[in-house]
Amino acid sequence: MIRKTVKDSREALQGVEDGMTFMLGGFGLCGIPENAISELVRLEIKNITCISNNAGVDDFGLGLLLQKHQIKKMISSYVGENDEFERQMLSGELEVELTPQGTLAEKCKAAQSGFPAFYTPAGYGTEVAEGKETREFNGKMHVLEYAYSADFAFVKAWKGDEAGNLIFKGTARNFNPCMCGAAKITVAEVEELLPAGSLDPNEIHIPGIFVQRIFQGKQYEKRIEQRTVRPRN
Amino acid sequence: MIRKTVKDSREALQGVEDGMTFMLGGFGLCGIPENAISELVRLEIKNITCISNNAGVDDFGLGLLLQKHQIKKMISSYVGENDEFERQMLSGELEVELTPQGTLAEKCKAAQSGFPAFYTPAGYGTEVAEGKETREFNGKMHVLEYAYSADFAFVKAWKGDEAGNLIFKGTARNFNPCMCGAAKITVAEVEELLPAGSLDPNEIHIPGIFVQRIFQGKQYEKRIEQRTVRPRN
Amino acid sequence: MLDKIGIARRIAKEVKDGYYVNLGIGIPTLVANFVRDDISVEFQSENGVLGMGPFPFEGEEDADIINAGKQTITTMPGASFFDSATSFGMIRGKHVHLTILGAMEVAENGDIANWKIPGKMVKGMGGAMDLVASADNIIVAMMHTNKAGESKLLKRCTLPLTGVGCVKKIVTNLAVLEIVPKGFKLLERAPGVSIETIKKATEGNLLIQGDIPEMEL
Amino acid sequence: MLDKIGIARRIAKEVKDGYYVNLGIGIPTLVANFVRDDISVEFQSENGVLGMGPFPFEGEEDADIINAGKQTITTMPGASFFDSATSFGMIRGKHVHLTILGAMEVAENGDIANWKIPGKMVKGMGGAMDLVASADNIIVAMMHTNKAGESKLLKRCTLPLTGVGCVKKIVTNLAVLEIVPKGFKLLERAPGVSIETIKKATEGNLLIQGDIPEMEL
Repeated sequence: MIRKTVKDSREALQGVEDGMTFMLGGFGLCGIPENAISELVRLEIKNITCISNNAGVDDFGLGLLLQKHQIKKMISSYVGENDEFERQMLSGELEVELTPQGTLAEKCKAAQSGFPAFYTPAGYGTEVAEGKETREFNGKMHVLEYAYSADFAFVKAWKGDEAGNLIFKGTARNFNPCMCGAAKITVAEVEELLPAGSLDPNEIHIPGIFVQRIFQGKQYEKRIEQRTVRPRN
Repeated sequence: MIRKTVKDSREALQGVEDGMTFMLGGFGLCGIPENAISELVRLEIKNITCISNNAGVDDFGLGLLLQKHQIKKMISSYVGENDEFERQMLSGELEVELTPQGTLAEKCKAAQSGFPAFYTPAGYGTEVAEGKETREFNGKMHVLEYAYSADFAFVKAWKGDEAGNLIFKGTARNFNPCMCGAAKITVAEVEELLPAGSLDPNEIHIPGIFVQRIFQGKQYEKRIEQRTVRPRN
Repeated sequence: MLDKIGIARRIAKEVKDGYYVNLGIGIPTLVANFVRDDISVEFQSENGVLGMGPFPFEGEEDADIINAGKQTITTMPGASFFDSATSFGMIRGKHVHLTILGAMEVAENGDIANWKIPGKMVKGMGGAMDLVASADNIIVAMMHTNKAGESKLLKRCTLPLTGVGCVKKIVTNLAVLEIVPKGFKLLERAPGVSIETIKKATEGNLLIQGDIPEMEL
Repeated sequence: MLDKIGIARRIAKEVKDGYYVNLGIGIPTLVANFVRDDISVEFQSENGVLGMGPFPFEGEEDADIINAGKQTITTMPGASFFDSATSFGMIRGKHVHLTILGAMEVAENGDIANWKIPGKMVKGMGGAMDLVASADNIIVAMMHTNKAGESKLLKRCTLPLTGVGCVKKIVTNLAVLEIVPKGFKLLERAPGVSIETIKKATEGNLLIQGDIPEMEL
């Protein structure tokens, strides 16, 4: 068994530098790598390019990096719910590349799986396809999209083991599995870190081969963005 | 919940016809849809094109269809261990299309996921790439491969529920998940069919949306091709 | 004339037994409340869940179980969770039978614009471009006119497009319309709404053939 | 001169701490037996398992747990199972660090032929074409000559290719060789084998620079 455990977020983020490109898992505030984000804030890493479906809210998630002006460019599918984001974007301080959500997921997955590019119908005929190669298959137009290239992927899982195997919970899965192995170094933080052999090999969502470093995360806030409930009777 | 259960293999295979193209899960004899194969033999369906990584052995798996001369064409990556196969192939009775294993898996996966084609480095510069479009990405040559098109996919899972959700066991997983939803109709047979709600939604390998019919399989032989053991001492 | 609830109620009739359905944010989300309970339907949310149920009871919210609108939800028996790539594989692979979403503009050729207004803060397209490019059966839920009273059913979209030639049906506060090669074919009128009213509110080519019934709700 | 066990033993020294390794059928499978036990290595089998262990004890065979050679196996703590597309994603995505496989012919430009002999029954390439096209680090394990005594290290392959320009290193019963731009660079001699013997058995361009040590096993 190849051991991937590191002590904490400090050790896990060794090697991050100004100007790097990071993938960050999560959808909204669900399943985001809270510990890795905190450590990026602490390290004051600057000029980051972030590949992340969303940009957090003003005071949580990637919003924490925006507050400190650490992000140079966001690559996302949806960036609402964030006033500071809007301010920096309108002032030209923050560069934004909007990508259809399925395309974003697949550009990560392609990097993971060694596919250089893929054809998708998403965005054909829209400004997203401007300047991109297009091609007809089975009577339908497709856009050629390329795999992402990133320095670190920061993902968050529910359970993990020393071998780097990961299991996600509910919709906190989202982009996290797609980003594992899609960057030079994948750092996974987990709610529960277990000895190798604790997880059923049938139930593993992401085999440890896609993960270089894993650590036990701390103090998860797991903030709810839209608390919707129904009456009891 | 959309119910996918059918009574047995007879009901599950309704609509199969001579000349159709089928995908069949399994690697060697591991994880093959034994009940579906038996039913195809019973129905005496002829001129079948089979997309399956292997062709079984003389008296088991797809070998049973070969014995009855039901297969017109095999699309596989490896077809050893089968004398009848060799006889029919050398006599010109059986057409064979050999495809690299990873390409075969991905041509199924592409059909499942609505990708018309993909670029892979596998087979570049070999006879597999003859007549195919090639292209360089990042200094490396790739071959353009197209998604398969099939009438039925026959897969075998370990556990399944009424909603068509599937869980596979061990390496009996292999090509089965890749073929789900990759044909017009996907028929899953399972060792254990459970009521909806019995499976943890986190542990499902294939969501029921990729399966049209599911049934409780019978009398699994699960033959071992190479029984290798070590001494106890 | 329908309100938002009425639009959702009318669209619910388009949901058939055995359908997997993706509901966009806004009016589409309401549709789930009005689907007949004698048919089997599963709701997919593109962030990675199939078999969505109602909102949780208070105190039972789980931060790890949300829909694409980031709302806390529950799941029904037979539900499953999956990653985002698999989720869009379901959509792109046409395993989802019906997509219902809102729009700012729809054109008579089926083009749709619903993600960007030049000069305003752009929030992004989320999964909308994947959904409209992939689905065979797309129903748009929207008001027939904007707040200024201008038609949202146009000859050509003026806003940046989300997808081209993809919308099949539109349900508005005034009417049900189908996109056909020559334009918007009027299928039904909202209760109490005249053909004249619909004509005035529709900038694109409106096709009126025979009697146009009032919709049943 | 080495036997098959000896070749496997020498190749085992190429397996480094932290490597994920894919072993082909035949001699490569034997390599697992000789890897130092003070380093951490995981074996991948392309049919869908990572963390393969030894063969099971008699009576503990599980038909659902096999390797790519269709042999019954066990798994080690930390193992995982996955589907074939994911498996080749690991390989194509260069997450597997080392691939060891057999060959019928290797050419001095790194071409490899190991799947087809014209006129003979073709069994198929299995996963070999994916492996050789994807891996950065490919070691070939084979006899230096065929049964007729003809060299298998050639100027150009004569058999249909499995992959082009992909082999990095070759370990035979006679020598360890590296593929460099000008041909086969001789690195080590098998115990008791002379340079002259290697020269005679090598049809492709053989580069001999300085002293060539005997291999340590």
